[in-house]
This record gives sequence, C-alpha cells and structure tokens, in this order.
Amino acid sequence: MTHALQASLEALKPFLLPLIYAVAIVAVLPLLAGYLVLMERKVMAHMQVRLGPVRVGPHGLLQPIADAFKLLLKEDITPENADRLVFWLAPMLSMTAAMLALAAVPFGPGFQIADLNIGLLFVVGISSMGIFGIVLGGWASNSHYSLIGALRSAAQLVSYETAAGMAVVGALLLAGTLSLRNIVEMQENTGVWFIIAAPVGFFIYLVASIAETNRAPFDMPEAESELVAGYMTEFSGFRWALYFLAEYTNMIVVASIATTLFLGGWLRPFPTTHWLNFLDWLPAALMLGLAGYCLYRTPKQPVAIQKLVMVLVAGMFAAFAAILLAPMVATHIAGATSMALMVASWKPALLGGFWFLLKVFLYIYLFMWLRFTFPRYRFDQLMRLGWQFLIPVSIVNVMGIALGLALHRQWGWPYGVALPTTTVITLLIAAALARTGEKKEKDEAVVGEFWGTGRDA
Amino acid sequence: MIGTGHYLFLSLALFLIGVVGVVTRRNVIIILMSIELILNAVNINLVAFSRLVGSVEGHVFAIFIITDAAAEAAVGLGIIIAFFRNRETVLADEMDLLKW
Amino acid sequence: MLDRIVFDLFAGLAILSAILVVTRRNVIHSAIFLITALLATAGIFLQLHAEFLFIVQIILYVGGIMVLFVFVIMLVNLDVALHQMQFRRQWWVGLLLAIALGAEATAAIYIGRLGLPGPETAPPASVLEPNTELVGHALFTGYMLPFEIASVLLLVAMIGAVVMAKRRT
Amino acid sequence: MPIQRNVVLNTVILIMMLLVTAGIEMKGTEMFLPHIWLVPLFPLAASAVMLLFGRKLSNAAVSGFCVGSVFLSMWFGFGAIFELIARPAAHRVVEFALFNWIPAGPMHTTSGHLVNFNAQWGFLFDPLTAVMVGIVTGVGFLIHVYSTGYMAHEGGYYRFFGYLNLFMFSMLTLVLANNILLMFVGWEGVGLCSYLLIGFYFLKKSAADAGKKAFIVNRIGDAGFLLGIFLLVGTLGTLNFSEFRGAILAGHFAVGDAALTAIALLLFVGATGKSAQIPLYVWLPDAMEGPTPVSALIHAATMVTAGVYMLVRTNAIFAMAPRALAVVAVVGAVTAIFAATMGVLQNDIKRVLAYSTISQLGYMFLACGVGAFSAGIFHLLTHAFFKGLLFLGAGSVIHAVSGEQDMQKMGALSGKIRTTYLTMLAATLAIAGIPPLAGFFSKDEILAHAFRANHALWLVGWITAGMTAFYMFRLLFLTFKGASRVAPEVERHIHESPSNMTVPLIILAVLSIVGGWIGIGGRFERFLEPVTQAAPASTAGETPEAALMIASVAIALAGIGLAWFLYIKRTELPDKIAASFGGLYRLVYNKYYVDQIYDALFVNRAKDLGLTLGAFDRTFIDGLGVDGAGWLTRATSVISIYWDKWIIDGSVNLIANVVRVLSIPVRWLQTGRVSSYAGFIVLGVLALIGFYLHAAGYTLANLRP
Repeated sequence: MTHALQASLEALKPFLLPLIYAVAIVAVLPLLAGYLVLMERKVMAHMQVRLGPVRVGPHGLLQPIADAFKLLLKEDITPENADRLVFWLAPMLSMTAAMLALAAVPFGPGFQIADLNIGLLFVVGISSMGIFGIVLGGWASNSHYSLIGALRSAAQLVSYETAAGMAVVGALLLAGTLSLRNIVEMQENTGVWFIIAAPVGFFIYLVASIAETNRAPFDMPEAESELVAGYMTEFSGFRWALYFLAEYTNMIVVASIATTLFLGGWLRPFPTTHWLNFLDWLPAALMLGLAGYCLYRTPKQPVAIQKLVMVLVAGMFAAFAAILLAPMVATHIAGATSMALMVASWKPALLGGFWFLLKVFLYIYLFMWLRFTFPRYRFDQLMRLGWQFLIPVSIVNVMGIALGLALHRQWGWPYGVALPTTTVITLLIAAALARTGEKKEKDEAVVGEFWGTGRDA
Repeated sequence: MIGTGHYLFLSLALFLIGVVGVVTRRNVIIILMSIELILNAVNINLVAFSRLVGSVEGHVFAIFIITDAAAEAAVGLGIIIAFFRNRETVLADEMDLLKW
Repeated sequence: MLDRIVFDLFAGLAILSAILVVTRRNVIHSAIFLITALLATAGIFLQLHAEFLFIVQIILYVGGIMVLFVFVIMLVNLDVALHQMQFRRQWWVGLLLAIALGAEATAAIYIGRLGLPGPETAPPASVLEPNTELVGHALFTGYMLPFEIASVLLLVAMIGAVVMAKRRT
Repeated sequence: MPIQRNVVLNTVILIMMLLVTAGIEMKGTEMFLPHIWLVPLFPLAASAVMLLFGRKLSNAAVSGFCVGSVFLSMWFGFGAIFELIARPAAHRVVEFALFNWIPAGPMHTTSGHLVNFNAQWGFLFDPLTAVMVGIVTGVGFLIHVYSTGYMAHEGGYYRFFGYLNLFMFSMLTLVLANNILLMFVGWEGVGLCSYLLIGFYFLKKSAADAGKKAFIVNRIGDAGFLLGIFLLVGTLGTLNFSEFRGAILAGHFAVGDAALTAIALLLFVGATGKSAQIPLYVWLPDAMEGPTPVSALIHAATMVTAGVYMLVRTNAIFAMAPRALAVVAVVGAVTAIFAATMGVLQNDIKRVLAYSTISQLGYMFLACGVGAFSAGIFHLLTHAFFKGLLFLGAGSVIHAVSGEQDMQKMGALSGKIRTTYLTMLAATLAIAGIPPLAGFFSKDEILAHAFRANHALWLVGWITAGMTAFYMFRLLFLTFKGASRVAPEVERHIHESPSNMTVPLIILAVLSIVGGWIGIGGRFERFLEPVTQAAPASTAGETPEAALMIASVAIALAGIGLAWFLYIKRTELPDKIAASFGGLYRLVYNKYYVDQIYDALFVNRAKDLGLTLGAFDRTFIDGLGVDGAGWLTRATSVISIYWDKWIIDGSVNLIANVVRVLSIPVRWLQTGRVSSYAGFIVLGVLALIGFYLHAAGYTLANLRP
C-alpha cells in the first residue's frame, strides 16, 4: 500500500516543478493583467496630458485591485433567450486558451512549464483557439452587436493568423527548431537576435499580433463607436472580467512569442559580448533606484495610508533588488557552501526572467503607444491590408530568409551579408506590393459590404 | 496497457457515429461535421497502426487526410452558402434536384 | 496505468461528444461538441507519440476548419431550423445499417485479433522521435508528389469555395 | 470661293499635264495606250467614294475629287489619242483584254459552226474610239467644271457628282468596249445614270415622272438591242467587234443577208431608243427636267449619240444590210424635220434645244443611213461642241434670270450677260451652218452625201437646215434681243455667271468655231478610214459641191432673216399667224399630240392588260390554284391528324407507358437525396466487408475463441 503510494509519488515527481510554475503563473497573471490595465490608463492619460487614476492608492497604484473587487461583486446578467451553455462556456474558453498558451513559454532558462519539442506550434495553435471564446460568446448573447463583432473578429483573426504564422516560420527557419527554448539558445549561439536577421518578419508579426489581440488600430470586433462593445456587449461582471483578462493574457502571450522569437528571449542585449557583462548588475540597480524613488516620493503623498503604501512599494522593490542581487554576490559572501552554490545557480533564471519581462513590457508598451497614436481602420481596409499586403509579404519574407540561409550554408556567404541582402530584396518586393495595393481601392466597397454586415451577408 | 485493438474500437465507434449522423440527420452542416468525425476515426486508425509498426508514414497519411478534410470543408461550406442564398434552407432532403 | 487513465479519459470524451454532435438539435452545440471530440482525438494522438499530428490537428481542424464551420453556421443561422424535425423519417434505416456495419467490423476485428501484436511487441516510442523532423522528412522525400498534389487540391478547393460563396452581383 | 480655286487649279494643272504629255510624245515612248483601261477607272473610283462617303465631305472636297478624277481620265484619254495619232495609219488600233468576263464555253452558231463563246472585259482603242473618248472626256471635263459653279447652291452636291462620275465611267466603258456585250453594259449604265440624273430633283413629281419615262422608253429600245446581240451571237458566234467585222469582211455573207438585216434593224431599234429617234424620242424633251449640265452632257453631247456611235461601230453589219440602211436614213430624215417643226413653236428655252438635239441626231442617222458614217461621226463631234455650248449657255441664262425658262419672259439680255450672249451667238451660227463655223462643214458634208444617195432625203435635210436656222435665231432673239419681258424683281439681280461657268463656255465657243476645220479636205474621213472602210463607196453620180454649199448657206440665211423679221422687226406678227393657222398651230404647239397618242395606244392599254392579268391572277391563280390547293391540303391533313394522334402518338405513348411501368421498381433507388445515397454507400461498404471476410475464409465459426 505505502509502496503504491510511494510509486505514485515517484511517478508524480517530474510533474512537481511544472506544477509550481503553473500555479505561480496562474496566481500572478491576473495581478499582472490588472497592473497592465493601470499602466495602460496611465500611459493614455499622460499621452493625452491627463493624470489618469490617482485616487486609489498613490498614483492609483491600488486601482487594479479595486477594479477586480468591483467586477467580482457586480451582478452577473444573462440576457433573455441567450444560449446559456455557450454563454457560460465562451469566456472560460478564451481564458483557458490564453493561459494554456503560456505553458510552453520559457520565461527564463529552466523557468518553463513544459519544453515541448513543438512548443512554438503549440503556442500558436492554442492561442488560436481563443477565437471560439469570442465567436461563441458573441453568438450566444443573441444580440446583433455581439454577433457582428464576433463575425468580424473571427474573420480578422483567421486572416491575420496566416500572416503571423508565416512571420513565425521565418524565425523558425533561422532557428531550425520548434522548441522555444532551443530557439532562444540558437539566438545565443548566433550572437544576434533574430530581429536583426529578419526585421521584416518582426514587423509583420508586430502588425499581425496587434490584429490578433483585437487592439487598436485593429479593434474592429469591439469598436465602441460602431458596435457598443462588440462581442462583449452583453457580458458583465465576472465573465466580462474573464474576457478582459483573456485579452491582456493574449497580449502577454504574443509579446512573449515575439520576445522569444525575435528579441532573444531571456537574453540580455548582445549576450556574447563580454565587456557588456556589467549589464548583469543593471536589474538590481534598477530595482534599487525604483525603491529609492518611491521613498523619495513618500513624503509628498497627501494621506497617511498612501505614505504607508509607498513605503511598502519601496520595500517590495528593495526585496526584488535583494533577490536579484543575491545570486551575484552569494559566493563572494558565503564562500562555496552548497547553499551559496544553489543560490548562485539561480542567477541565469532570475536575470533571464527579468530581461524577459522587461522585453515583454516594452513590447506591450509599444502596443499602447500605437493604440493611442493611430485611428481605427475600416474593416475592408483591414482585410485588404491582411490579405493583399501582409500575407504576400510574409510569404516573400519566408522565401527570402530561406534564400539567405541557402546562400549562407550552400555558397558560404558570410551570415552578415546573405541575410541583409535577402532582406533588402524582400523590402523591395514589399514596396512594389504596396504600390499595387493602392490601385485596388475600388474593391473596398464590395469587401466591406460583405464582411461588414455580418450575419445578413 | 492499451493495445491497438482499443484504438481500433475507438475509431470504429467514432466512424459509426459519423455514419449515423450522415445517414440520419437532415441538416447539411451537421452531415459535413459527421464526415469530419469519420475522417477523424480514420486518422486514429492510421496513427495507431503507425505506432504499432513504428514508422511515421501513418502520420503522413493522416496529414493528407486532414488537408483533404480542409478542402472538403471549404468547398462544402461554400456550396452550402450558395444554396442557402438561393433556397433559404440547409435541409438535405430539400436538396433533391439531383433527381432530374 | 496512467496511460490507461489518459486513454479512457480521451476516448470517453471523444465518443461522448461525438454522440452529442450527432444528436444535438442546435447546430452550434454540435459544432462545440465536435471541437471537443477533435481535441480529444488530438489527445489520443499525443498519447500515441504523434506530437506533430497533435498540433496539426489543433491548428488545422480546431483553429481552421471548425472556425470556418462556426462562421458559416452563423451566416446561415436559421431559427426555424430549431423547430424543424432534425432526423429524417427513415432514421431507423440508417441506424440499422450502422449497427450492422458495426457488428460486421467488430466481428472482423475480433476474428483478426490474433493477428494483432500486443503493445509489448510495439517498438519503443523513441522510434517516432523527433516526430516533426521525421514527418517533414517523409513528406518532402518519399511523399513529395502526393504533397504537391495535395497543395494543388487545396488551391482548387480555395478557388472553388470563393466561386461558390461569391455573391452574384 | 473654294470651287473657283479648284477650277483655276485644274486649268493650270491641265495645261501643265498637256505640256508633260507633249514631252512624253516627243520622246516617242507610248505611256498612255497600254494604260487605256485606267481612263474609265478614275471616275468609277471617284463615284464610289462619293456614293459611299460623299455625305461626309465638303463641297470643295467633292468638286476637287470628281473634277480631278475626270481630269485625270481626260489626261490619259488625250495622251492615248495623241499616241494613236503619232502611230502610222496602218497600226492605229490597240486592243487588249483585262480578263475573261463570261467564259461560257462552246456553242453552236446557226450556221452550225462550233465556236467557243467568250465575253472578255476588254478595250478597243481605234480612231473612232479616240474621237468618242476625246468628246466624252473633254466635254465631260468642261461640263464638270461648269457644274461646280451651276450646282454650287443645290442640295445633294455630292450625289450629283457621284452620279455624274458614274455616268462618265459607263460612257467610257461604252465607247472603249471591245465587244458588244461590254458595250451593252456601258449602254445600260448610261441609261441608269440618265434616269438618276433626270430625276435628280426627285421631290418634283414632273422630274420623277420624266426619269421613269426615259427609263421605260429606253427599255423598249434596249430590248431590241439585246435581241440584236443574241441574234448576232447566234449568227456570228462572237461578240468581239474586230472579230465579227473580220468575219463579215471575209465575205461569208451575201449583201442583204436576212439575218444581218434583222440584226441591223434590231440594233437600230436600240439606237432609236437611246438616241431619241421616232418613235422613241418622247423621253428626251421631258428629260429637260434634269439639271442643265446634265442636259448638256448626257442629253446633248454624249449619251444620246451613243446610238450613232453604235451604228458606226457595227457599220460592217449595216453595210451588208441595205434595206436596214434605208430604214435608218428615212427614220433619220423624218425625225430631223419632224423635231424641227416642233422646235419652232416651243417657248421653253431648254425644250427648244431638246428638239433641236433630236433633229440634229436625225441628221446623224441620215448620214449613217446614206452610208456616210464618218460624216455622221463628224457631225456628232461638232454637235457635241455647239450643242453642249448652247445648253451651257442656256443654263447660264437661266442662272442669270434666276430659274426662269420661258423665253416669253426674257429678252434684251445681251447687254447684261455679254459673255453668254457672244458664246451663244457663236454656237447658234455654228448650228445654223454659217461658214466657216463647225456646223457648216459637218452639215454640208452630210447633205452632200444625202444628195448623192437620194434627192428627196437631201431636200428634207435642206428644209430642216432652214428651220434649224430659224428656230435657233428665234431663240437667240427672244432671249437676248427685243424688249425686256423679264419680271421686274428678277430684273434687279441679273448677273453674269462666275468664271468657272464662263470659262468652259468660252472654250467651247472657240471649239465650235474652229472645230469644223479638221474636216477640211476629208482629213477626218481618212482618219476614220480603218473603221468605216466597209461602207459602200457612195460615189454614184457627180455632185455639184459648190451649188449645194450655196443652197444650204442660202436657206440658213433665209431662216435667220425670217426670224429677224418676225421677232425683231414685226413682233406682233407671230400671234397673228398663230391665230390664222389656229388648228395647225395648236397641233404643232402640242407636239402633234404624240404623247397623248402614246398614252392612248400603249400606256393605257398596258394598264388595261395589267388589270386584266391582275383579275386573272386573283380569280384563277389565287382562287383556283392556291386556295384549292390549300383546301386540298387541309382536307388531307385532317385525315393525317387522326393517323398521327392514334397510330403514331399512340405507339409512342405505349412505349412510354411500358417504360414507366418497368421503371417503377428502380425509381425508389434514385431519390436525389444525399442521405439516401449515403445509405446506399454504407450498404455497399457492408457488402464489401462481408465479401472480404468471406474471401478470407472466415465464418461465424471463427468467432469462437
């Protein structure tokens, strides 16, 4: 009996670490999303010369938590003759898909739930299942706005997945493997991030990922001005929160894919140039700086509680700094004790995580920047951009990279010559495509009329 | 442990369910879905046998079948849309123009 | 042991949702259950060490074909369909046929069971590794021609679908 | 004024080209004779352009085109003439065929020979043709130039010139043809053109009727001509002029051969039709409804002389048929004097000229009749000059008095339109036969020959000469002299015609003064020798040449004097005379009621015949034949209906029913329902698996473990 228990425990041992990681992610993710929302609001506010949320906590630092409570306490309305099953299923579906996709993402060396040898495809495929959440939700709530939003998003996501996939394939050719972890290591070995080797691919992925996360300027499915809130119109309370969470999770997912594929994952800038090693100290220094800034701001807070919160935040940053600092200094302090060695062995994981998150946040910041910069596309324009420009260009890009690699491997051109050459060729072709694309204006009417009017089409 | 037989029976079950769907349902879309079920059953068989003999050829054929399914779905749904525009129905037994 | 649990889980899910696909009145529900059935099948593939096929199943079937299905269902969404008779009047004929077929096939499998080697004789899973590379290699060497033909088929299907669904204006 | 410019341009070019031609001649290389076939081609091309696209072109373009084309053919024509003259007399004939036109194959002649009938599209260019080509192209060119002025303000300018060029083509084909069938083509062509041009103002009923009249009357003559051609072919087995001429000269036929006489008479019938001889002259006076240039070109200078030309061309036959010749002579003489008497009392200026034309044509036939073919052609030549001039002058007068044609409403115009007056004076003197003008020589020669042949004919011709002088000067005096009877509103804008009308007048005047001199000493006769040598040498009896000359001049002067006395001296006399000779006057004034007689005799009878035939058609053909057949058909069809319904359809239905009954068991297979087909597929799978199991030797027995 105990043996059986023993055996089963033994059998379960390899699942332990992933389990911990998974729990950590699921626990942290909502918080992260919440603070992303805060970040977005703050960024928007400052871009529009406002203050944004300032009431709840210093600089509105506690706003996300308040929002979360509000959403949880709100009444959960299910419309008349909505399809209950689907209405219940849809938000969870998109949430699940979004979170499941994170399972294969390597946040740092070793800090990864599962290193699948098809990791990249896994992430792409699973995240593509998020569509169902949207479509079914829109359909189930039995409202025209929702349905039109749903149909639009379905069309949009299907269209842009192709482009994104092609862009990914480009990086895939460079890496020669599907395992995300190996991709990062490949970039380490090559010494450059793939964004330098395949800038066109990165650009395509950037646009496509914006479209895939339904964000401005491609936020057709939830265009406030046309469809009240698109597929989310009829949702409220917790379900709505789930959708919201899913959206931000999706942003994180695409951001981490971009990071992994093009921005060198957990690698610090120029990982192989040794005179830049001092960059390893940067994270800790940054954290310390933030902590100091918070302390400096503390006296300026109007209310006592806010002062307290500021202090706490400063403490948190200080703790981060300590954690980041520990592996760097462990051996110097405690000598080569096993404990110290173990702590030191965390170094790559911790630093990697830091860099990874930094890149992800930068990428998302880029999203926000674009959102507050560009006006919304019309739907037919969106479709034309996707089908008549992005997809062809991405295909050309794949061919170009393949050609570049062939030049590099078969004819022995230096890596730094072959790929730029093909990149230039790709850019030229893309320019030609853009020129011809402008001539197709007349098609807009038809396309828009077909896609724009959803169910009645 | 599970032998190939299990997979065979599983695929047989799916296959039969698909057949029933194809033969008994009136809604064309559901008929198409049932066909997808049948194809899946076939895929399971292929993969199971390729596991048994230890070669990936079964996978290759499965991929071909999936491609085929994609093509079939695209054309079939296109036909359904066209038909629906003309006849305002998706019921299979109202599509009996094949008779003459 | 664990293997067994996984198999039963996925197989049961697949069969259950397949039955639901065929019996649901609402087409959207059928589609959803078909999705689950497909996912379950994907799980079966995973269990059979066909990772590539697993992800292909998810991306193509679930992410592609089923989205198309749902999309079309919403385009041709008929509320009247919910009140129409969902089975043909001769449904029992089909059922009988299916049962007969099942019986025959079962008999065939049962008879041929001795010919089937047990799982213990199956080669180790490692022969299918690295799955993606192997499949790719097979596709681009031994099955080059079929591959090309399949691509042509897809092209034709695409054109055909566009022509079919194009509004006559 | 663009038309003016065209005229000047054309004249300049004309002179230049003539110089060029002269230069070519001096070099002695023949350039035009080999390309004689181009001469009719230019007008054809121009007319094609006009009739197809003319509507789009401006008047200037039209006139440039058409006049230019005629000018070109004139250039080629005259070039060819000079080259022909340059040749030695023995070789003055060019004949060649463009292509085989109707290669009909072998046929039997009445004399039993087997000949190969073949009508060529070929050209014959000998002295006679040369003369005709000269007249046609030259006078034609002048009249084209004149028309550019005369028609300038008319509608359908391009149509007019298109027809005119088409006429030029047809006329040139007629005179250039090397066989009588091709000649007939030209013959019909000119007939068509004259019809079109007479009816040019087709909105005017009288014009349309005149056109129809001309056409129909010509048909009668053409019928005779066609019969003549058939008989000719049947007898001689060839159409080619030189061939049958050779055949006749070879002496296979006796003089007065019946067949040849018949041929000659039939051909002459055609000639009377085209050349307006009794009894078929009635169309020509009415033809004056057409525009004046048309009257000048077609109904004075060229077309109406086609009959004479045809006679001369086939003179070999006539020479063999003395009786026919006699008929020709008599008809000619009678026509001459008859028409002259009618011309005396006409008041319409153009009608006077028309009747004088008829009588002059009578002269020509008279000449041919007495065997003086060359004299006839000579008179044709001079007549072309002065009669064309007279018509053009009349046109100029009409132009001046703004469309008035009645001489009673003219007078005292000589001062106002000087050029016209002088030119017409010259023409009148010429036609009156006052030496040394053109008319004198030709008419004198004819009279001389007539005197040799038969004194009576001479007498008729002599009197006619006097009457001609009388009525021509009557015309001249009524128009230009005496007191003005012009309506006052017209009086105000009487004006001389533009230069492109007067220049042709002057040229023609010069020609009609000097044109006759080429005949002095029989030079013209000798020039035509190779054509007319077949004519019997009419040197029977001595002729007092001088006396005849004096006589004719005397009677001409007498006629002039009478005209002067009646229309200048004692202007009241004519009415008195008219009153006293009431019956005769009315008879002549109404042209002897010939038209009425024709109406009574032929036209109305033809109508009656038509009515009778119509009645016959209705009653017998329609009533008995068609309706009867219809009734019969219906009756039979009723029977066949029942046959159809019961037997044919019955059997068909039987088969169909059998098939239907037999197909019942199979029908439920094809429901057209997808699901049922799927069910059948499953059934098939079932059967297949069963078969495989069976083939593998498995039975239920194996199910036991």
